[in-house]
Amino acid sequence: MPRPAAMEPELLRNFPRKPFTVFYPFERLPPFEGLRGRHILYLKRCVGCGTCAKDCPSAAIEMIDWPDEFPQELKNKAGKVPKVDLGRCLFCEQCVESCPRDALEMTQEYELATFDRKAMEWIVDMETE
Amino acid sequence: MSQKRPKLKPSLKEDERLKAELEKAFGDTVEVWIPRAKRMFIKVKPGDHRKVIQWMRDNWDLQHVTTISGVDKGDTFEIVYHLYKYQGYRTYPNVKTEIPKKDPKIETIVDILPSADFYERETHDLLGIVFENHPNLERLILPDDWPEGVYPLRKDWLPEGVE
Amino acid sequence: MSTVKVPIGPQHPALKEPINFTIEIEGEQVVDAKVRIGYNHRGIEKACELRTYVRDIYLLERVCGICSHSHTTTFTQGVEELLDEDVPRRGLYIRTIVCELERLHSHMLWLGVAGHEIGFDTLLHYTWRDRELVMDFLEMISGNRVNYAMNTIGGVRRDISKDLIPTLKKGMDTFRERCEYYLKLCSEEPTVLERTQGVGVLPTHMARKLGAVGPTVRASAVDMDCRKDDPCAAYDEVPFEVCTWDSCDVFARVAVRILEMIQSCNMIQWMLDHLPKDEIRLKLKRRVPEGEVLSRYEAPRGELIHYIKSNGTDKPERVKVRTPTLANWPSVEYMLKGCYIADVPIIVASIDPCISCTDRVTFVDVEKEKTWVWDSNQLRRYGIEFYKKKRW
Amino acid sequence: MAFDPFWYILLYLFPQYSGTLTILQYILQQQGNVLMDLFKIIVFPGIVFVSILSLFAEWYDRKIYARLQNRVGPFHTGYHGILQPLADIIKLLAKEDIVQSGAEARSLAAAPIFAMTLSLVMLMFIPVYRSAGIISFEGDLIVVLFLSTLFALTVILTGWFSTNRFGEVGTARAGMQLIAYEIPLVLSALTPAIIVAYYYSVPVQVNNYLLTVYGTLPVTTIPTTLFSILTIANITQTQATIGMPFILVAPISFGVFIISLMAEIEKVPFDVPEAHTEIVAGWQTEISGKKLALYRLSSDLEYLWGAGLAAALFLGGPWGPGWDIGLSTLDRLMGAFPWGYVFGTIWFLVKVFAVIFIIANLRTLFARFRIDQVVQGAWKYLIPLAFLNILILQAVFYFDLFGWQSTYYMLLWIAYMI
Amino acid sequence: MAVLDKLVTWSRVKSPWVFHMNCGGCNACDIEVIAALMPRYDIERFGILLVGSPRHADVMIGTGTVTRQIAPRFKRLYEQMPEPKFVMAVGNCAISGGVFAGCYNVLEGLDKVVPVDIYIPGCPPKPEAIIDGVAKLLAKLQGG
Repeated sequence: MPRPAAMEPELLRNFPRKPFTVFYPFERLPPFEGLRGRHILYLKRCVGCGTCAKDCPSAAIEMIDWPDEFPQELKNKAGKVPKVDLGRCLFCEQCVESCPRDALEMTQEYELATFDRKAMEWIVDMETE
Repeated sequence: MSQKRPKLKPSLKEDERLKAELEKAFGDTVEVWIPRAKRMFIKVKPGDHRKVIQWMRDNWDLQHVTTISGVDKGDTFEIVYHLYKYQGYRTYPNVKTEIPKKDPKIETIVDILPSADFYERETHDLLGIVFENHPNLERLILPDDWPEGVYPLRKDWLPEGVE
Repeated sequence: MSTVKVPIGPQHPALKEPINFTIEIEGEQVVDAKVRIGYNHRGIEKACELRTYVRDIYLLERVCGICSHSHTTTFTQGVEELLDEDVPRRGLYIRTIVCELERLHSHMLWLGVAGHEIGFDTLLHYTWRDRELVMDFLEMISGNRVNYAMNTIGGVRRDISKDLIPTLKKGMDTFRERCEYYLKLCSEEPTVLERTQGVGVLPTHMARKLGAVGPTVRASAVDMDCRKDDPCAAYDEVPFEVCTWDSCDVFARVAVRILEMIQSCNMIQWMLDHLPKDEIRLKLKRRVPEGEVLSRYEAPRGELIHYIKSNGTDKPERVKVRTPTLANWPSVEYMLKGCYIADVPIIVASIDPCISCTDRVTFVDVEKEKTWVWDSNQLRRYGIEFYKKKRW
Repeated sequence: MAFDPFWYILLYLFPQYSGTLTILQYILQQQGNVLMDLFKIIVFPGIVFVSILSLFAEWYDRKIYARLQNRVGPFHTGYHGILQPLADIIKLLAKEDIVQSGAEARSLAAAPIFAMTLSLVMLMFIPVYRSAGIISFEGDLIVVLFLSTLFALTVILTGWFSTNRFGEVGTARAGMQLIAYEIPLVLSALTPAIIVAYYYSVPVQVNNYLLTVYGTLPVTTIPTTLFSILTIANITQTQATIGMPFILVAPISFGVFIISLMAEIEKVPFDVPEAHTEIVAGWQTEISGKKLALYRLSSDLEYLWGAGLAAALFLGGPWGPGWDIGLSTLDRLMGAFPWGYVFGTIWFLVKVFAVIFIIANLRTLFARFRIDQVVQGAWKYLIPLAFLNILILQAVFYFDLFGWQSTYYMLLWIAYMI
Repeated sequence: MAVLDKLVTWSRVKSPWVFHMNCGGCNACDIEVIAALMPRYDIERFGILLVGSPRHADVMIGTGTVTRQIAPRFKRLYEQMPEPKFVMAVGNCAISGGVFAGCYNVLEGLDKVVPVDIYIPGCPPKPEAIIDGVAKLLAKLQGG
């Protein structure tokens, strides 16, 4: 049965209410547990096997030679570490799942906007624990 | 303790009945097998697919074409008509037929089942199978300036730059 | 009076996604419509054959961002059937819960978009506000809002924790209340009725003949639903009804979708109550024995088919994806004939088109630029011809 | 020059310079009318005032629209986003202006200026602080309605000259909508005039009767001729005199006026000429930069004009309950400062924002109509409704349901007694 | 005219109108862009409006894989935007091709077609991440 302005009561009910909006950059909702953000790498655990690179659906992980700025005493036998291109990564967590040593993990950091394409091609965070 | 789910084994009685009906109508010209309930694969000779599909339409009130898959098997193309029968007992008859790759021509089924239109055009685009007597066999998915004679889903064609 | 051809798309605010319609109009009325798809080809079917099964899951997840879980569900259950393995029941239940949550978010999104197409932005804002609830649940369960990456071959990757269940159940109550409100609203608000009732009529016999699927065919009073006809995942254990509507127009599609949302809420609550204690996944081998399988699932937009043929390696021989939107295009061509220009967006939207689903195959390099809708020279020429023809 | 608020304000603010100001006023009085008119036209309540007010009105409209949708709306530009429309305009003014090669550049450049000028001129007729606007003459109601039609014409010209397919469709729709909605708009705008005509026809009838019977008139101040009813100033003044806004007399006309006003300013259920999802941005599709800024500003001004006209015709304009004893009386009571003007402006603003609230609410409430439904709606419902209200009023006057006639006879009788 | 310049910069920062274009990906990024406009995040707070015509826009949001068929169209749309203009690449498909990077018909990133000002990674990025990108872009605008 048509009833003109059927939405009016709903609108007027919502008008005095506090808006639903989250004022995002100034206030933020706590991220849910298990949110998939960018990776961190536990250097001590990584053996450089390259399973993560093989399983990565978008070929975002590349095994590179041990870089100079990484602590040399932790260097694994293969002498390789994964390099993640965050501009390609799907944040699907397949690499974390595939890793036999649990060396990769995902943080809850998702605000990754950059002005530079090159800046996304590296895991900045590494844990040496 | 894990509760294993009992294997899904519904009775194949209805499927068997339909299979018997088909075999009674066509005899040796069709080969029917049922991998699981509600699936039915029917292998026919290239010319016979129209006959079988028309029979199914007339006897089973089957109107729905789900899709048409073409598979490149080296020397031949396998064309699978995935049909859906949702009047009465609901099942999926898949009519399979093989045609030589050198001369990929097959009779259309659009006049029997109009909903095959888009799928035949799609298969024509991607595999280069010519559906004879199709009213409007023009490009659907590929761009208009796509080179003639290049079909992306054929196994002998590999796009450049694929890892 | 001569007819005028008007191209709509590939870039057009109503469509959001690239597709092209050529519409022949006479005044404000559409005489003929031709769909031209293919602006969204990415080459997924070909790429599937070149990648391993594990990588294919994530590739197929990105066939479409809205029904991402449907594609992985269909693919993984096909591969599981090829492997002849049974997935633990808890895994199936969680898979089904995510399926239904996805249906909720997809239908709610569609309702908002439909509101937007008929210029009812308030409906858009309200539905998307309520949709955030489902998005939050999906994020809680899976860790991402849109591409959940829940499915894997052999089960699901994450469990639903015990603390989450009461929240989810309460949320479903709220959501069902909202759905009931929207059903009431849409059947009462006269402007909505004006724009949806009797628009884009697809009679039952035509729907059957043209092979429409999903809510489109259910709105034409055909009770076709893969979840009932050929139960996959946990659908054979969950009680639910197939929703149909018999007025065959755009309003019927609105109603069917809202009714389905209500059903989905009930199903999720039932499944959360009856969640079995079990593992969530099996570790399966990566090589798949030779065989072929036809995997079906009722995606939010309709029946989704994956035809998977394996050859004994860790890469599939052929993956054929038939998305519901492709099956619905012939119906759209039929529905557009005889409508007004202003009804074109809502009719196209009424099947919930997912163009990214439809165009998934490779295409060759296009070097030559084509003339385009916005090209001013082209436009001027068009304009001159237009006036020559019209003479007013 | 007696009522010019400028001097009152200056004298009130700077009493120590009253001598100088008086001399200045004396000098200005020789050339003063011209300067004062310039002040009125440019500053208050002219261009500057209405421009700022229209930007504020846009912010208010957007904010209400957002709040009704449970959102915040503009927030980070100034206090609660109050400067948002201004930022939009400045940004657009500073942007590159593209004219595509197929368009008629000169006509396209002229159209927004034309639209801007028109909307400013239209606003000059709106009474802001007293019953008459800056421009007021006999029959200005008709002129202002005519100008609003011209505004729609600039829209059509823009769509036409931009030679864009969507622009053309938008233009055709704008034209169709114009034809459909001008009629109910004019009919409903004339309803207050009909009421005024009746109200003043009572004493005229009575006077004629008395003249024929007695040969003389008892009270000489009674008007003996019908004065111009199609004047906005008279309509507002009459509402003040009766002490009743015409919305109470003609509620249906008010509704019809608001609805056809929304069609005139292309707001949501009637925004078919620029329907976002159907024809990109309609007639605006090819407009960019400065032209778009001018169009935005002029459509804001037109919005304000519509709200102001609705306030003047149906809500009593700057007159409010309690302030109907006349400005001069009030000012005499309150001292030299023209409080009446201040309160008049406040009443005007309150009423305008009430009308904008109604329109913003209606915008959230409905889905867009189809163009055929728009035209049908106008001819099937709005025009008959407008006529219906006029008929009802005629019946009311015939049977003297308001009692104006009897009241007048009573007053005459009292006058005779005295 | 330093004051005027400042005023113009201020207005640009406060009123970026966006034009959204799907270059041929899945819909995930599109719905997240729209979700950012909806009551939960409501980027109209920043004065952002979604406009339908590139002529009105300041910022162009490109989402999805850039297929070769859509690339020239995108370029032409970019040329139709009046100066000054900015491009946001939202989602990994628009940044690098993402999961479709191997498919040869996909251009690996929007920056192969038009200059991109800001990249927002994610598949899809959360609406918060998109707003964060917008905020960063605006901050950069204000600074320089």
